[in-house]
Amino acid sequence: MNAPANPYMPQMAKITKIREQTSDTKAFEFQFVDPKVKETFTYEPGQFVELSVFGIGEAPFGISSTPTRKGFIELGIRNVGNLTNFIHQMKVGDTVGIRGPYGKGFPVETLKGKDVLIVAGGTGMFPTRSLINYIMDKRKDFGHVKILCGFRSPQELLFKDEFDTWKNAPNTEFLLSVDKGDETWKGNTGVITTLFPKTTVSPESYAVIVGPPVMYRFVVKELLARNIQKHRIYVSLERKMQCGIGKCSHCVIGYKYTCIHGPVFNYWDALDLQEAI
Amino acid sequence: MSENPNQLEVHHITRVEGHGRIIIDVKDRKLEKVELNIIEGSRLFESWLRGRRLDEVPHLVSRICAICSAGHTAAALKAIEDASGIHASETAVKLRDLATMGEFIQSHTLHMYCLALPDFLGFESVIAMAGKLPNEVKLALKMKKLGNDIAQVATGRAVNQISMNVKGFSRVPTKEELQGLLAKLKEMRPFAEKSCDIFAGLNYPNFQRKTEYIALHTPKEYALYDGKIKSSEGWKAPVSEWEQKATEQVVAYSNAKQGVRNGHGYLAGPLARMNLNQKQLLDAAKAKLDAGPIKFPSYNTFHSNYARAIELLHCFDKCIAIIEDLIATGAEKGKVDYKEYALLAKKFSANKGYGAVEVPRGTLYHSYAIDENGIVTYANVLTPTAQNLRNIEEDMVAYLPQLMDKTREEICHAAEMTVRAYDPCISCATHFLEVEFKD
Amino acid sequence: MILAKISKGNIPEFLKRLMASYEVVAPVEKEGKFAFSPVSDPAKVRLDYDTTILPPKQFLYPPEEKLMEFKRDGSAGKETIDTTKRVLFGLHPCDIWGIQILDWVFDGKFPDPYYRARKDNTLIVGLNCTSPRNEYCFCQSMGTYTVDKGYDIMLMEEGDNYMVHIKTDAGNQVIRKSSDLFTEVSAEDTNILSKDLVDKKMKAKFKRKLDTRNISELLDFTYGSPVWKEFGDRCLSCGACSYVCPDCYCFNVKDKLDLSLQNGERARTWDCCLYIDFARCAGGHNFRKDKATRLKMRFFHKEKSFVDDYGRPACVGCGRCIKACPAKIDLTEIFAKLRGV
Amino acid sequence: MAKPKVGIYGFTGCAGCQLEILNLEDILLDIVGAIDIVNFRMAKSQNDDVTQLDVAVIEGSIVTKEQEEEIKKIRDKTKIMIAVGDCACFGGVQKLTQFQNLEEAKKLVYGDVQMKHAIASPLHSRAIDEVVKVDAKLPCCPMVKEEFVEALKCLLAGKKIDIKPHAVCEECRKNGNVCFFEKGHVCMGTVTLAGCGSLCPSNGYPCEGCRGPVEEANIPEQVQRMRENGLSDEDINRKFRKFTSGAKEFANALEIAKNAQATNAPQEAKK
Repeated sequence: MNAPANPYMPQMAKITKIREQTSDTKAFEFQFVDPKVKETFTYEPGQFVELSVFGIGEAPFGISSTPTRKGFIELGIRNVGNLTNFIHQMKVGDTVGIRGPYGKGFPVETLKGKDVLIVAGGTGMFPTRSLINYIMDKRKDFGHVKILCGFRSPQELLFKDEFDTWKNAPNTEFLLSVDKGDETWKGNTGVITTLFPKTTVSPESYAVIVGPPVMYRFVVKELLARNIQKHRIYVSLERKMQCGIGKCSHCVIGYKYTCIHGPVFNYWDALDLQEAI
Repeated sequence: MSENPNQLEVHHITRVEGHGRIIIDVKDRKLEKVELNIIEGSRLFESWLRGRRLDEVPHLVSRICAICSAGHTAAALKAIEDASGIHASETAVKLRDLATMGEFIQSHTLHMYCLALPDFLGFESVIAMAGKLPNEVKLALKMKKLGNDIAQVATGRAVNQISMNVKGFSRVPTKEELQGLLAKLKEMRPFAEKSCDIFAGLNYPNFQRKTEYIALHTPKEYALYDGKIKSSEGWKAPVSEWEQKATEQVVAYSNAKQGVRNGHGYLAGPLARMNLNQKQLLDAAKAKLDAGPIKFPSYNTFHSNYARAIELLHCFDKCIAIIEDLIATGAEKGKVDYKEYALLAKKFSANKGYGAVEVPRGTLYHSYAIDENGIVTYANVLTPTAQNLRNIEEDMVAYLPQLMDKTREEICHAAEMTVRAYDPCISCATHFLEVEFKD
Repeated sequence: MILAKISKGNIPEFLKRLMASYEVVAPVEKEGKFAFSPVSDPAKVRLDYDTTILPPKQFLYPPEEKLMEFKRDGSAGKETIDTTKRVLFGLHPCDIWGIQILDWVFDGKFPDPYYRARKDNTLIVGLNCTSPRNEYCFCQSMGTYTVDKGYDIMLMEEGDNYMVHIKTDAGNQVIRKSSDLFTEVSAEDTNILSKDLVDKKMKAKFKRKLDTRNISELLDFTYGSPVWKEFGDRCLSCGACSYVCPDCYCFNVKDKLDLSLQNGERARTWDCCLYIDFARCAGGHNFRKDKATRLKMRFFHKEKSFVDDYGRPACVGCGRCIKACPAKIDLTEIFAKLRGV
Repeated sequence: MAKPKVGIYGFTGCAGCQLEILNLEDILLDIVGAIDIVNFRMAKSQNDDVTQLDVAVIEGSIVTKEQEEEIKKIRDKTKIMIAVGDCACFGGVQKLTQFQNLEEAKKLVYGDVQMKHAIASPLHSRAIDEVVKVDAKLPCCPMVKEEFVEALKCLLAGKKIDIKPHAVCEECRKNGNVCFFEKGHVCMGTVTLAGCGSLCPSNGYPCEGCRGPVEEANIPEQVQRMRENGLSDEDINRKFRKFTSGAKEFANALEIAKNAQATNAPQEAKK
């Protein structure tokens, strides 16, 4: 959708698949009704769309599918409010409105040929999955890839059916932790930073961090301790992006619009935003 | 219905405003006793009004009753201005008059079509009636809305007035707004006329009981906004004497401020006004009355409904006259800047004042005393429903024995209909009044 | 023709002719103050106004605006665009500047079709200022005392006449249609005008000032200043400053349904970054919980973000926010305190 | 989909909120079509006290023992309970007795007659949520009928009722009114929840606070402004304690201002 006449008008899309993830999270696959849009819609990993249910409202969601796989987009949606509650009750075949993609995604061109460290906490998995699968589909274009994932509990793992694929991919390391395990849990237990001692991170790596607000500070500390320079760290920030196109101002952090200057920020730039992290 | 086979009880009187209960004692198909219990909680207005500043009073007392909030505001304003020596401009008085007329139109239409007519035509409610008589119901709703629109344009809000204040109005209607009302009034007027015919043709119960009828009266016009107190017993009194006239027998009855005179109830409201003031009706209403089958004075309480229809037409023509006058002379003169009634630090001479207006259900009396800082030291309000309560009971005592061969449901329905004929405004009555007949 | 002259006495007739083909919005008196309002009676127009309660932005970006109508049957929404032909008459230079700044925001990478359609259908008639209009103006500090573009016609007061600078073809056309009301400008007029322009500018005396040098940097340095809490404690979070600002444009979007629940509309309404729920998310997390942070945010956005992105603050020095604040918060005072003066 | 079952109840108040429902003349028949009104004593004769309710709309405050029992019964059979108007949301003007000696107040009005349905001592008029759980509140005196319709539509559509936590100033400014503070008067709009459309200021009268305090109302600043405008403590209390004296922020405004001053004073001294 290149610069449509009216950027506020959503394109209609149908739900084509729903995958339950956790008790309050589902991944929805959508296909645009207009065949032309379906064919031409493309995006970068890390970008987001605005999803509408007419009469209920509109909200931003990071795209969790990869643009390397065409014909549909997938959004991970956690049931936290009015709109998401409504979407959670929808079924395959129901129609929603989607507009976008918006914002700056992960710097895939910069990452090409580099070692990449991806740190994803909780629903931070949604946009990072897009990047992970993008790299998987273009595996040769990237160096060593290390994926660190953290979730609150074994019940809250997202996209766990894909973990094996990632683990088994060439030149890829996949580490997983939960804050609190249970009797069935055999993996690592503890906050995401407890994974750092279990691996080595090259100072030449580029890092991508996405997770809840509290996570950034601790993860960044680990990275800086491993001599990764600030400008090689990327974070994706979540705010209340309402219009998605740099006007309504709900997502402004410091003095930048998350929706057009982000949501993916270079850590060096994000530092300057004072209230960002 | 109660457990006692001899006692019929209407738990909640419906299609009235507020909560009331009727208890009818019957023994061997003979009526022993009728009680009208008011079960609405009290609000003690007259207690906490003490200590308020006088310019706050109109807004506070408008909350006594939503249906006649403009009437309460007007009566309070008159009493306060009487006490404080503040004078409202002529235009402000016209606007107040207009606001209360709007209230008459909305209240009478609501009562006639939504609360009373379903009784006469055998419907459970106006909602049920809407299925069979959609056009009449739609027109009635439109007429009710017009009444609200008039009050809203005149005072900022149909329920609980805003701009109607001491000395004048904080906002006055624009010429365009007034012209808009005028057009609507003229458009709806045929239905107001038709309403007279509809309510002339209803099958009213044949029930006659003469009582004392009391209303405001002035030879100049059909008294609604202003006048002296007049009784069908022949006496007249200025409004400043209302506290003596209206509450004479209170102590003997041990019921606070119930409308009792010389040991019997009296009637206030449309029937009283029609019986006393029909000569002053505007031409069209008078002509309708002359041509119709029902004549006044009438001693049939149920004819109150017809009286309302005639008053409705009168109010239409009165509104049209006021609005045409306001358009010609300008409403602007009724406006008073807020600082003129934000009476901070202003000095008054301590005084007591009285005000009365006719509201849809009868004469409404207010009185206040203020101190030199304009702080209320005494407040007293008498609403028409309170005045009518005794008379309602007496009506039931006289009427229900005729029906003792009917079913319990029919008796109860008749009792409820009798109460409804007064269009009682129970929350209105309860701000100061607690009626206790029997446990 | 780029210059013309009209006598003050001819202005009502000019307005009347404009009304034939446009909705004319001009300053009128309201409770002793002034407001831009659609007018039908030229006699009501008050070109001697000081400033208006609300800026003219409401006619390009209304407080509440329908974006689209929709049905809930899976069909696409239908956009609703207002193309009323309108004249904004008698705008002071600061307000014309204000509109230009709004243009930057609403155009950009994703042009806003609602704003654009209104703007394209609006003719702007300016009215120059020759001295501060009231005690709140500080437009000299903001460089918005004069304006060189963003209008179609500029009226410049000169004795009993207005010298008329015709900036655009659209402006030229409306003047040509009423050419009998305008006269040619003499060499003497242009002489007076060019002298006066400079002269009056120099004469203007502004008591209220805002030092804008390095304002973006200043905010970086004073991020942790106690000044923010001092003023934040006073802030009532009422939003008055934003709504009266020519350059505040935050909005909120809301869907409304009719009683059938089958049809509805999506509308946007003005919003304000000082409200407690402005940065509160669906999950309940609030990125700016306390008043001081929100107040600071407002100035960061207007005086830093805009300087970095567009080279100047989103403030035109009209002084409306100072006048409107019930807590008497004055931004010139805040910035003076931040600078420690 | 079955029509939701709705009951409309009035407790102690002026019946203005129920009347406002009847004042929705233009859409009244549509509303009646969209919902199943099983109980509405003010408008209907046949009222059902048994059916389980999807929505109960409550007007008026709880004053008597009987009412307390009745509201509990209604709560038990209701999924969503909405309090409408200031009486239901805050206890109403009748809550003003809280600043008086209740027994003396009763005596003043009724004399020595013992009233069966008088305000139950020692309690004063109570808001509905002082007695039972309330799911949503639509304050204002009377309730704003447009807001009521919006709330009804939200419930029908399965949406949360969304009342923005903004001050009346929001609407007042949008309406282009001249601020009362600018004119040298005091207005309660700065600390009062918006939603009425700034009805009073738009009609030339300062806001009287009838929608109750806005979230995190800046009471100390408001009190300060009132003092600067020449209001005495009595005047200030009269402004705060009017239609929503049931709200703690308004009932205790002077105290809140005093406490804030006390907390700020040591900081001032340090500077």
